[in-house]
Amino acid sequence: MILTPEHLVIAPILIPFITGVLLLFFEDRERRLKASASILATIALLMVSIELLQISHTDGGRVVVYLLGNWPSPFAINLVLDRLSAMMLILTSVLAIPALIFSLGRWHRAGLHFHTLFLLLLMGLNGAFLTGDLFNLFVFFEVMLAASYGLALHGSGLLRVKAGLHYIAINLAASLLFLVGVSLIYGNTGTLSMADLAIRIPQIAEENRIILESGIAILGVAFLIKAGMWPLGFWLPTTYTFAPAPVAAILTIMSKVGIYVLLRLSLLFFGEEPGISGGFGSPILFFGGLATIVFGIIGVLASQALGRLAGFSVLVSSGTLLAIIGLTQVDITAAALFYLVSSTLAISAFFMLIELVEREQSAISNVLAVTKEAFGEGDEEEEDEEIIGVAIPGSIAILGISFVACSILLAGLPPLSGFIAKFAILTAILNPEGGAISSASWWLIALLILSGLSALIAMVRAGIRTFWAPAVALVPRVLLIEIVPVVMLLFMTLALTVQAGPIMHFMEATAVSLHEPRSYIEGVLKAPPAAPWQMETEE
Amino acid sequence: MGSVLAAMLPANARNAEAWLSGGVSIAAFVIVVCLYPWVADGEVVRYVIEWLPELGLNFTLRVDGFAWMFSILITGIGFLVVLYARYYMSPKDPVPRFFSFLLAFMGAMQGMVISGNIILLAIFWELTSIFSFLLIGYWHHNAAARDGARMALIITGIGGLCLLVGLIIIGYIVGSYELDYVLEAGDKIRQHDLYVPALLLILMGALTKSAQFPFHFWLPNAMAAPTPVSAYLHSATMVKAGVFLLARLWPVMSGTDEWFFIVGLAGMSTLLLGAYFAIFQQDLKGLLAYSTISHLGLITTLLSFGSPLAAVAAIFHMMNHATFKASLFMAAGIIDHEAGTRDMRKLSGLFSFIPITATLAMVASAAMAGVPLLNGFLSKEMFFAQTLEQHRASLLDGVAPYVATIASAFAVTYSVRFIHTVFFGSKPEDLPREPHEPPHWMRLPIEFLVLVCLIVGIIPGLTIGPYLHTAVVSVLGERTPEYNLAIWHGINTPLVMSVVALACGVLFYLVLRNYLARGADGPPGVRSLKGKRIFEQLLVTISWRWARWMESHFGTQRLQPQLRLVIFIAFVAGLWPFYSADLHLSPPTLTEIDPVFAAIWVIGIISALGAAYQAKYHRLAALILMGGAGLVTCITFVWFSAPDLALTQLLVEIVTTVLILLGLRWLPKRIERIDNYNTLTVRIRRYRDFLLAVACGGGMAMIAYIMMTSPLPDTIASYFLEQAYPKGGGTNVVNVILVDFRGFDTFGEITVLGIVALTIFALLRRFRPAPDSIEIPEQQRIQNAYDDASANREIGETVRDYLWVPSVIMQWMFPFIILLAAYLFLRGHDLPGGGFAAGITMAIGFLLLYIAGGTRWMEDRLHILPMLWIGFGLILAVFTGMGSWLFGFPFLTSYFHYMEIPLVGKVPIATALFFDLGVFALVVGATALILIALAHQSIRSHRTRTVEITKMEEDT
Amino acid sequence: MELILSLGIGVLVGSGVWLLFRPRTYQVIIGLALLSYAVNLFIFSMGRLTINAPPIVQAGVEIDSTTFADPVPQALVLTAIVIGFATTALFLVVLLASRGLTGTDHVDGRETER
Amino acid sequence: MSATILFWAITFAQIMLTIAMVLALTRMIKGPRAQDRVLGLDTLYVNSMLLILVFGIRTGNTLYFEVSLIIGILGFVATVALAKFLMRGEVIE
Amino acid sequence: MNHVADFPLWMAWFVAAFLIIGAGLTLIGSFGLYRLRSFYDRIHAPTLGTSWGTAAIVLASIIYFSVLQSRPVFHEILIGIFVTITTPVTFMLLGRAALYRDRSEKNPEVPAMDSPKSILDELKLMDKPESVYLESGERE
Amino acid sequence: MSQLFPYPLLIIFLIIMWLLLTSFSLGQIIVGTVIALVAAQGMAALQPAKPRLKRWDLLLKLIGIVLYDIARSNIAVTRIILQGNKRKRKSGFMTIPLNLRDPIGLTILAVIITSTPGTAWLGYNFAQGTLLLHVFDLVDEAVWLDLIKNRYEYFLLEIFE
Ligand code: NA
Ligand code: NA
Repeated sequence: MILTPEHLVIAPILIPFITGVLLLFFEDRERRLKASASILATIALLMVSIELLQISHTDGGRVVVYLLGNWPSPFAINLVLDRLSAMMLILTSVLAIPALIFSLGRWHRAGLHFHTLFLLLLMGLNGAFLTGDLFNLFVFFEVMLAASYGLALHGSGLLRVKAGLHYIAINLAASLLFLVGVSLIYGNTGTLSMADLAIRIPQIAEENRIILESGIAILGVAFLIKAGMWPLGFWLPTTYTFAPAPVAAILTIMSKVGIYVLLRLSLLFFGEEPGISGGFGSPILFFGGLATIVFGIIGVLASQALGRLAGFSVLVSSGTLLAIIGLTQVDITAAALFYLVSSTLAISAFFMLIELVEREQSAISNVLAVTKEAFGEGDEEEEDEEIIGVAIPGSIAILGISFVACSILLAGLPPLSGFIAKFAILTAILNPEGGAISSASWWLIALLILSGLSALIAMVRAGIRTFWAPAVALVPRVLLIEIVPVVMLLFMTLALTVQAGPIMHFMEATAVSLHEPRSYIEGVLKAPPAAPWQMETEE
Repeated sequence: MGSVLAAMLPANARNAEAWLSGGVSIAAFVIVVCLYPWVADGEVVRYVIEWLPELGLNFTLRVDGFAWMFSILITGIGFLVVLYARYYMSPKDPVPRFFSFLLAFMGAMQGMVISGNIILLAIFWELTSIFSFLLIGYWHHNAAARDGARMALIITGIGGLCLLVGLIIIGYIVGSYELDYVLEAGDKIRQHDLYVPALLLILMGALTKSAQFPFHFWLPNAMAAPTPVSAYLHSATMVKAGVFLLARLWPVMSGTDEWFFIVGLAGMSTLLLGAYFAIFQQDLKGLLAYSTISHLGLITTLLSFGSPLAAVAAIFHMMNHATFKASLFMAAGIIDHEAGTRDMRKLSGLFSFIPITATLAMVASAAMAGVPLLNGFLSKEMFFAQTLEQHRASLLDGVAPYVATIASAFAVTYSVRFIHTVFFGSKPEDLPREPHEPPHWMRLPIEFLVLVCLIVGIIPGLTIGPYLHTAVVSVLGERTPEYNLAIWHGINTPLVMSVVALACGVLFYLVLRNYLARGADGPPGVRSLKGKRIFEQLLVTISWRWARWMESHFGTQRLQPQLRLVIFIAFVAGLWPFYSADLHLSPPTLTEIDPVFAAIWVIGIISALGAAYQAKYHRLAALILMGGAGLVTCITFVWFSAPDLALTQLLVEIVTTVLILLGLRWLPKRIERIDNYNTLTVRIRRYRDFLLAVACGGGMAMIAYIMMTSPLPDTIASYFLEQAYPKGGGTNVVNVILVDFRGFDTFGEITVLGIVALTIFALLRRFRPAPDSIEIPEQQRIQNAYDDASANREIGETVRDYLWVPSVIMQWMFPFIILLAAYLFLRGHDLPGGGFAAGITMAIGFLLLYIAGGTRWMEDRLHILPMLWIGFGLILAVFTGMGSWLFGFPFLTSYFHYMEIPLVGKVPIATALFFDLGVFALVVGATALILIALAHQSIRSHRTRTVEITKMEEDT
Repeated sequence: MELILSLGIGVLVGSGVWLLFRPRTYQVIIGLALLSYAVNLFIFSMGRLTINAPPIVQAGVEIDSTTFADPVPQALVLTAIVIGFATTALFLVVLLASRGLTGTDHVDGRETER
Repeated sequence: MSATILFWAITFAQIMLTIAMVLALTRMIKGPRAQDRVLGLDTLYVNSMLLILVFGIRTGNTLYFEVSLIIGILGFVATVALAKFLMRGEVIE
Repeated sequence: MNHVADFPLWMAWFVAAFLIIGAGLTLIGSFGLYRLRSFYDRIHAPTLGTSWGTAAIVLASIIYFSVLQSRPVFHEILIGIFVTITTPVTFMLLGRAALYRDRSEKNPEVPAMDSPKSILDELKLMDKPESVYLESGERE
Repeated sequence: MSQLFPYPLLIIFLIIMWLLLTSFSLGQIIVGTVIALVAAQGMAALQPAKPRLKRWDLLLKLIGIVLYDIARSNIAVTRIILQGNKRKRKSGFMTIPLNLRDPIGLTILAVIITSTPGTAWLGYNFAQGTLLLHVFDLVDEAVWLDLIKNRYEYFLLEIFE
């Protein structure tokens, strides 16, 4: 077998896929096996992603192209590895491992096929990050969404199903918009490869431009729905609140997929050429982002349940990123990437923490109770091995510290990475390339400050209510394997802080290559197919 | 230096903790002291670690005289507080947490003063806010502590965030965040356009932190903290951070009108109000808190003047205030500890119980009042002198001396009150505890601090002089003025002011004495106007009521508005480009209109409209009409050369219809005349929806029309058409695209189908029908009842009669359907068909058997095991794709070859066929799984019903 | 023909959108089905309309690609049909689950007054 | 000549079949009972099948045959399901 | 229609005739479906299309393609066979369902169930108003 | 052998269908046979009653008769539909007792009756062996009874029992 390093590019898609499918051949009660298989798979995924990151970061940034089916560009569906996709891959697996470990506490027993669905979600995410083909992106979006539907409904229960129904309905509408947008783009340009599109879009004839833009705008709406832009993102907090905690933790990166795609496509399609379509839609992204931040702030403040608070934090994070993409400026993009990583880790940890904290008192346990009384046949498995949470000594302290850490991260206070991210963004905004700081930027700054403040107020309020106010100290019954993931993620943010220098250096490089997509385009279009068949197989 | 930060090691034992903390702070203190030789020479000790060089954020520590002086205060008083706290804290308190927070706070504070990078400074600044929050809220079972902590954090947090922005602006102006550069760039900063915003933001930070009016109210509420915390935070550290920053940036920011007016106004009002409020406090710590506010106002006022001498005075007063206030807080703590209350209305005559503490407290409060021979006097004299100077020639300047004198008088009043009320007068009655002197070690810190007050007050030049000078030089540099720390400057205006203040102060006390002894807490007149309450209400209003209101008005949790928005925005987005530019259209290329096709679309349109119209009350009709629209879609595909699509559309159509029918059984009955309400709002909403629907339809029609009539660009399709056979080995280009050119899409697509099947299966395992649909359908009830009532019939005969003949045909169709599936599958690569169509066909075959025979009958004979089909299909597809690795080609590279099979002839063997086989298996499995899982719900509900009936019978 | 088809697509979209806004889950699912017809036709129409030229080539014959219907949109539609089928099925089951748990077939899981 | 004959015959047949489809649709719309609508749908299926067959003749292309065949073999499944639903309230028991 | 340029004339007549007959029968059948007044009458009409309507068009197709491709093409016969086999299933099931529904509503135009006569009356009484919906039209 | 070829007639039909769908060539016969065998195995799993054909010749004759009858009734029904309300017509239900019990035989009868315009099979009472028929033009019940009993059922009884 001749496996060149290039084949590694597809590994992030195939590893979870194969593992997930193989797990189908085993009974669901063989949990130990399923759990270890999926954990191993995610660890492998992490290792592969790290390797890919190194590959992408060598020689001043390599673009590795994988031509599926060995067809030449732009006819083949291609996978493209560059710094950005490698980074997103790592982020995915970094989130996946803790979420998976967390789920072993109880969630993976709450319904069927948890591990398969989880792994296929990872496949969808990784595919979406890697693919260089617009329609293939749709397909991976659907893989990802389908798995997320399954996981968001995992364990069933009244609230979850109600939220799931909305989630699915809206995303189905979004998928239809996606299709309309893609087909309009194809109908105007005759191609689907993103790199090829980047070449063809600036050359499009004047009379077709309007309708092409119309298509791109509709496509953009689809992504904005995923990213949760106001007023398209009302579904998001509800869905995330009622999804099982480990699922919500991994879903935090799903809202970032929309951002990722917007970032990639907007810079690829309109970035370099300042032609007629140049800067298309940036103001909308910017002001939409601002509106989203405002709404996120409102929601954060208005949330009583921690889960909703976290859900709105996702919106704040999305809004910030959208607004920043709308600014289209290299160093802000770099800061945004850092922020993306940091906020994703933080919110992810927070979702898991919330369940631990609220386990004793809240609706989530009711949801579990509802699922327990599910009716009909084949429910025997629910009864086996009731795991009793142990009140570990000091668990409350760890939870408390974790909560403080999450608050600090969300509010963007030092010393964790939330601060570095916010600082980087502010620095970048306040040092614009053109010289003068636009009044729009001041709005963004004000909102950034306000968002930190609102997170602070809301988190303090919630934290006091949860940890300080109860007359009887609450000692949630949590398992070690449920605390460890949270702490892992928080340590990750600490590491981000400590290693801020090199990481920011990487982000800068990523942002620069994003803003100058020539190497991406050429990398894809000039990628040579492997030597033809006859050479090796002719008898 | 790092050791200061690293000292946060929580242990368990109280003593061990105290020792550890004490050790750490004394070690830090020693380190700081050791640095003096360098600092004294005017050198700056630096320690740099690169952290985030891209953004100019480095871990730079920088000790100059000013920082050194503060470090001494922080570590020194820190040590004393630890010592004090060791005895103060109850053995039942979880002290490890306390000490670890305290140390962490100390570290943060220390870090702040020695930061050499203004961003680093902001970081430590925020850390002090966070740790002070934890310290203030240490007794969190107490609601006051929680509120106080929260308020402190929120106020200082707001300030901190503003400060950060302000500092970033400074960094932008200067081009560096390094303090050294910043300090050199004073002129540049003051002349920059962004000076005012930066100043405002930085002042936001500084003034909130040092509790300046109007942000002062958090400080008294922070008194709910344990007294050591108060002593530490409100004397030497937390609140000093604000004035520290003002002093730190004084060289670069001060000297402008804006600076003077903002800082001065804040300082003077704080000075006056704080002192005034302090008089009327009944809580000892409250009194001290307001006095702290007032003294900070004094420092701020000094800094606002912008004159070097004033700065010297400010720095000097920072030190003095730290010493006497720390000792006073500790004394108050002892009183509280011993007497069990801090209410001055209850306390009196304690002198006889705790004479030593009382003496110490008296000296300290004398310093606070500015009595000569104590350190407080010195800096106050300097302050008076400065207020007399004209700085900006304004009203503010004019009133400054009066304000100073009045405030000073107030200070005397509250100091006298403190002493007199607590220690003198009649013996206390009904005290919670019998007071006596505390352990000596607990008193020691106070003794030490009071001693310092005395020594500095008496021989300032010899004691504090050099150190103060070092600090002053490091702040002012070349602008360091001549100043004299002597006690006696002769009889001059400041002295007169002092005397007046002293006299008036005592007088005030005498006048107010009786009122105070009885009065309520808080100053008269504005008692009801509590900052705290205003703040809380503001916070609740904005952050809760308004937020909730806005969330419900700018957001929604209902699905319909969300979908409306999605569609509306998509509509606007799609049409926006048309609006913003003129539409040039190439001349349409049209195909000739065929009336037959037009008539077919009349059918399609009517079906669609009918389905839309009937979907509420006539679900079955809507489903049937939807089928009509699907059929028209299918014919359209046929018409325009897409046989594959037509096949697939048709098959999917059939399955979908059955699927929805399977689901229809569980939906509630809907009766038109009962719930057809028709109010005005409903009609308006319908009208709006209708308009939007029409608009969307029109928009899509327009875009579709424009697209269809404009020429096709040069597409990738020509490559596929040309290479499908030579390189893909198939003549059906669509199929070759699906399994080869773009096989990866198909790979993802079957994954979606598989996932959905799994999800449906999992969800239906937990399915619970609504109570009103749990019963068997009415038809079956009636028919069974009929069978039951007929003498010669058994239950179930009706259905047997019903299906007897048709099921024979349906069963015998099964092999033919298998053959059809095989046919569609095998020809797919060359002609319309393929794995997907074949798979659905096969699944329909299974479905038909289920309909014909029922679930039990079917499953007694054929076990389909859909899960294995799914797994097998997916694995086959992926392994086929990976097969190409064996030859070094990318995933899904296909290989085809014509194989000569005896008798059969040339047969194309394409790997794509195996891939397609995977597709086939997956589709069969997934579709069957979905259908069967839904069908099984009926049996399950039968079973549940039986169980329920049995239960009921048992009960009766 | 273009006019007819685009009108057809328009009506399908209009009906689908109208149903999408309705409060009953069943209406929504019918609406989604109609919309997916419309979208499939729309994608298909991006290859423009060609009568009697299915993209099925003759083995071993030189191809003039302009004489065939564009196969790419057809392939895309096939994928879209499958995915649409899958998601419709899923939505159906979720609406059934919602109906079972909430007792109503309202999209919000509860009857709203007004 | 034969081309003309065929052309007109095919056109005529197509028109008749389309009218037949419209009539079937009318039954689907009008009802009045569910069974009438189902009957209308079934008729619509058969009519479309024939229409596609005629379309195949018109284009001289056999590629559309399978669509007709599928309607012929499997088109009844939907109708069967509908009928059974009417009779028993459940498609699969 | 270039591909039929050299189509034998008499064959063309055959094809045309079968086409017209088939389409005509189908049209008449659908017309009957549209026009006849009771369901039980209507159920007869579409059989025109499924019997000789289909058969004629299938024959037309067979002849046409056999001539066109100069070889016997018979596969259309499968359509005829399967339509013949499957149509009865639908009509039987549908007719019986309609009968049930009419009977349960005591429609006087249909023969009542064999025995016992009164059973349905009792059921009607037993059944709460919810069965009203059956009368209003659909079981939905 | 009977396990491999459970339903020889069915297999033959399947092979013929395969050949009709593809082409008459040796290769396709082989492929078709393989597929037919698989399909027949699928059928065998359902364990249906095995039909026993006794009289081939009669079956063919019956088919001929039926085709003729269908053509005739096509014309009849066409006429009725086109005439509209001008002619007095009475449609109605009738119950016919049957002797035929073989499921395949009954099925064929059902196919015949339903395929013939003018008659509709509405129900079959298994216990009593009665068939409920709807007749489009029920002028004389006896004619129809005769048609069903003596023309179709007779043949079918001969063929299958
Ligand atoms: Na009975
Ligand atoms: Na008939």
